[in-house]
Amino acid sequence: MSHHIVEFKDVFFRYPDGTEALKGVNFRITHGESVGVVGANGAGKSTLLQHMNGYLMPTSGKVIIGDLAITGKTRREIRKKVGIVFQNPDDQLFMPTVFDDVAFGPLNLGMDEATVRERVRKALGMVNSLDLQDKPPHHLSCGQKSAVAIASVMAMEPDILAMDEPGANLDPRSRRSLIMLLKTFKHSKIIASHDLDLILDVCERCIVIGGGAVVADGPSAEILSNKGFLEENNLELPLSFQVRS
Amino acid sequence: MSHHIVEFKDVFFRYPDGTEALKGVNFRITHGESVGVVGANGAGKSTLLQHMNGYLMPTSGKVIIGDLAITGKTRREIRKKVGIVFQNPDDQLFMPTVFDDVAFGPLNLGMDEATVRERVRKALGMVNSLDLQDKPPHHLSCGQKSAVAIASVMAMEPDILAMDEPGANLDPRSRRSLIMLLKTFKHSKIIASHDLDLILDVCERCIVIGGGAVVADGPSAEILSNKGFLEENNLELPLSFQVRS
Amino acid sequence: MHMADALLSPAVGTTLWAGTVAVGGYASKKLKERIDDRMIPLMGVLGAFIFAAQMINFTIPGTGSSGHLGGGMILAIILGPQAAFLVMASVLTVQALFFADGGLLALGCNIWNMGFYPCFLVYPLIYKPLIRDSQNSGRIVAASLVSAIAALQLGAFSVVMETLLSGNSELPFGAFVLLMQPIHLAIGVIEGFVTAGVINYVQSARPELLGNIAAVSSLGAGISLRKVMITFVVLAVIMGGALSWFASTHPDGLEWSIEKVTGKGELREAERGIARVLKGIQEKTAFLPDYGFKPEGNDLKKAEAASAWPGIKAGTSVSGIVGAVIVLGMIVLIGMGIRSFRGRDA
Amino acid sequence: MTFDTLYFDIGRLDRLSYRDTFVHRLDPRAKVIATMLFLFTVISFPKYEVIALTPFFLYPVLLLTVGEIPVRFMIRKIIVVSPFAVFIGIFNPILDTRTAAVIFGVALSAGWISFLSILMKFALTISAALLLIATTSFPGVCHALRRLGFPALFVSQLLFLYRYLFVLMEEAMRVIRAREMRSFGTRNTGIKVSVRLIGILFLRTVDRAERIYYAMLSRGFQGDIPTLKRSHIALSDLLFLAVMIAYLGAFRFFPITEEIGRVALELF
Ligand SMILES: Nc1ncnc2c1ncn2[C@@H]1O[C@H](COP(=O)(O)OP(=O)(O)OP(=O)(O)O)[C@@H](O)[C@H]1O
Ligand SMILES: Nc1ncnc2c1ncn2[C@@H]1O[C@H](COP(=O)(O)OP(=O)(O)OP(=O)(O)O)[C@@H](O)[C@H]1O
Ligand SMILES: [Mg+2]
Ligand SMILES: [Mg+2]
Repeated sequence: MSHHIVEFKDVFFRYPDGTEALKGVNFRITHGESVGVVGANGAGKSTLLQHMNGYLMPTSGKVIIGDLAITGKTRREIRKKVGIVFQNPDDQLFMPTVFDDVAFGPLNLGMDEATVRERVRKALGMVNSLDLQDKPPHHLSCGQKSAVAIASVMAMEPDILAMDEPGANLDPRSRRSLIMLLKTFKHSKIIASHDLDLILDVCERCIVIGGGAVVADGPSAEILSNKGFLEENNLELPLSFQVRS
Repeated sequence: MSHHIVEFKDVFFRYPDGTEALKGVNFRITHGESVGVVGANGAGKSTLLQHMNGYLMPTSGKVIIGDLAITGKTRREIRKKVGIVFQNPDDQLFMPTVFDDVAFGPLNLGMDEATVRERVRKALGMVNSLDLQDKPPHHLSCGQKSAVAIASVMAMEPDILAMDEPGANLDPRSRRSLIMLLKTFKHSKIIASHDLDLILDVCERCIVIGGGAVVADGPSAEILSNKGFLEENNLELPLSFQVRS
Repeated sequence: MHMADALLSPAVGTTLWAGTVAVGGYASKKLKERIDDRMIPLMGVLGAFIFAAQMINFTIPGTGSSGHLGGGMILAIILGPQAAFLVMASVLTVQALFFADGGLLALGCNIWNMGFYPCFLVYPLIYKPLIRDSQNSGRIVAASLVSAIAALQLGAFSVVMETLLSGNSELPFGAFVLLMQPIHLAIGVIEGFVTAGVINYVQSARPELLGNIAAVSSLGAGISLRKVMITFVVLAVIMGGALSWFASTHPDGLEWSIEKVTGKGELREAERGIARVLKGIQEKTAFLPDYGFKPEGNDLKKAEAASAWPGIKAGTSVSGIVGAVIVLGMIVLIGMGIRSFRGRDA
Repeated sequence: MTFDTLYFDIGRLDRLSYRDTFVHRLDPRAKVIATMLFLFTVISFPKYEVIALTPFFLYPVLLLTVGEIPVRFMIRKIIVVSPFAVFIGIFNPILDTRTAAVIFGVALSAGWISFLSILMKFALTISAALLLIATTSFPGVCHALRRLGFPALFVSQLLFLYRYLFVLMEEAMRVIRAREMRSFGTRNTGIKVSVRLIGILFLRTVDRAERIYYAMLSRGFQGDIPTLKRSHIALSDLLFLAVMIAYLGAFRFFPITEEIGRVALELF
């Protein structure tokens, strides 16, 4: 199924203020893979993720999703395939009630009412938040917001899921259920996080970004156990690998 | 030195909208102790921290810092002693440049220019951010912002340091240097976090908050290794205790 | 200063609602033609920003009292007139609903007073010509100051006119104006300085922002628009004036007809039991006849005319008071009844 | 800080609106229309009318009790807000001193009567507006406005305003606290620093708007905000409106209060 493929071909990106955030990123993710993106603060992870459905367009190079290169014309199509969960759920839950928010995507996809309701029910069920559906997001706790943000993306049943720091601010139990949820998602997924343990749990493959380029790409278990290399990149061993004296 | 003592005596707090966030919190922290505060999302950690310098005043009960109970009159005095670093560094950096921001507190303490400069230099040096001093905060990366927020509190040389989720959004190396920094801070400190490994590294003592009250208080090593108890409180073993199969 | 429902007459309220709806419809239509999608969340979030900014109080130099931002001018400068007007309208709607500032009928007036003037009059006619394309901070201060003062003076004067035309207040025009305008001069000066400060800060920190947003939306300050809008103001003022003059000199049309339908106006009075006692009291209390029945009491002729039937009037008033007490008592009882019923339920 | 309490008050009002009672379940459109009719009727009474206004307290009282809205909270809100009407009204007794009535030898001027009338209208209109929002969630009111023909653009950004009101106010509150924490009672509430804070808040707001826009795009946003029909006009809504109109009409056009008083007088 070629439409679950994500490919970055020599992607450069410069922010309008001149910051060179991506300097030649290359990788290819095939169907069903789950990939972690790790790297120092400011390495370019969020920038990279925002290229995946055309919020940011490469200054040069190409981003290909399925069979389509992202361009001004194709990005609307591509956004139906790629679901992105942002770092801050408040930015993502923009509708006044949880139900409306989760329904927003399916409605825009032109579904009829019954299907929309079904989708919302299913997505909220997935994150154990069905009882929140009539609440306004601003009365939710931080963790509940994150869960709903994930549901709002899941409701669109994306072919490819991208998440930016999904675990920050969650308490350990909620973090654990997030990990479970991600493991059950069977399509391609890309997760950017500083939580290397989460990456290790969820992703078989791991891409290390440093200074705007890919500095390593391989099996998570291998990369995330290479202490010397990790430390070069402002990272360290996942905590569960660190022997506590 | 009694002025480094923090004591909560039967503190209740209700938000004006009726949410009972604290329901009888009791503990006492003596000079030089470092204490971790952990608990589920919405347990009341941030609310508790905000009592420490009188942003929030108990609905009933007492908060005592040093020899003074916090009241409308004493809180001004107390704010000089207690430095709080918020969850979101953006909320804390309100001046147009890093330098101005870090200098804001010392200037308000009425110091002369030379002392202020010295303080700023020292504080920024502490978090390895001297070279950022002329930058505007909104151009910093997330981790850099956290570092500057810490510096802006450190510049006031507080007797007691309180931090809310200081490690979230930091990359592993920055998190590690934060841990080092906290270890070198010799006065009393209180750290609220979901990062149990960080708590374990920095704090000898740990207070578990659940439903607005203290449900456990004791040595970190002991509390954070009690799996059953932690799971009752939406927590889990620190990752470095979890054996990876 | 928010105009309040309680001071408003239906004629004035309706007129300004009509004006506001017309301008709002016009602004939405214009905006929709050239809007960039991203303006929609931006407008909404900036509306919320106005509330947040109002939380940041500051001390007014020399007075010790504190002030806060109003918002109309700043929105107009940043978003351009149409979008700013809509945002201001939503801000005031939320204030009317959540803060109960003013009320829902007065909302029309308030949107007009605080949205229309800064966005459609002051911004294109004063701010724009003063500032041109300059980014000089002194110029921004001067232009903001003049604009904010002008906008607030217009708004305050409108409040005066709306209140007086509604006829519920006894304040004479001169005194009212003397009361409102100077206060709003002070508020305007502060608003101007804060507006300028924020614009200048944004100018220095993120200059690209002002240019970008303005480019999307502020094209609309053309001449034709001005003419339309000025016509609107003039029309509204004339209409409001005419309507409420009519309302205050003639009794409510509907009420007239009711009087005709019911014929007698008053039923025959029975004098039994306590009624006789009350009648005695009422002779001592002697209500002014024009009270309690006909609309506008400041119309002296009517008062004189009405006094032709003093006895009936007085009787009406006593039974009126008794009725009012009974009605209020019943309402309280109903309320408490439902409450205790629910209490038992729970 | 008074604004803090204002903020929490709207939070409380907002929470009230998510209850589930008979009044809450009525169609928002019906409630919006009923409220507007109610306001219009109350305002249409002439300047010196007091007695005929009394029956209109029934409506807020019913909403209050059936909707299970805390009375004290509402009364406090009504008293606290918007002193403008009262401030202007208080001039009436001073300026309009013609004697309207002498009660037990005490002369009552017409000004007091019109002032009392203003106060009653104030209480009625304000409580009606507050109760509308307390018994109809804000999104409900917005959807009602939309379906009553208000421009989509206006309604969408009203919804955004509502959604981010709490987020941004909390943000502002935290920034204010940060300033307070490092001010140590020096009067650092000068315009200069405040303007900075507002400026920073503004920049962040614009950035946030950008991120929200991205989030919307990523979920297929194409310029229109789609919504599901959330309510259908039910029989109970029509009934509610009919009763409301009858109630307003009856008490507006017939001197029922006086009749009641007369009947009562006759009985004794
Ligand atoms: N809007 C922007 N304008 C200018 N520069 C930016 C912008 N956003 C990010 N940058 C810069 O681009 C670089 C990459 O930022 P990015 O947000 O992608 O990093 P990141 O890997 O996500 O970091 P973090 O772990 O802190 O989230 C950084 O140097 C950052 O300062
Ligand atoms: N401003 C507020 N108004 C009303 N309720 C609030 C407010 N802030 C927090 N609460 C409520 O108080 C309780 C405690 O919140 P608090 O922020 O202290 O939790 P926390 O332990 O810091 O959670 P987290 O781990 O998510 O940061 C929660 O139920 C929360 O919903
Ligand atoms: Mg990032
Ligand atoms: Mg917290």
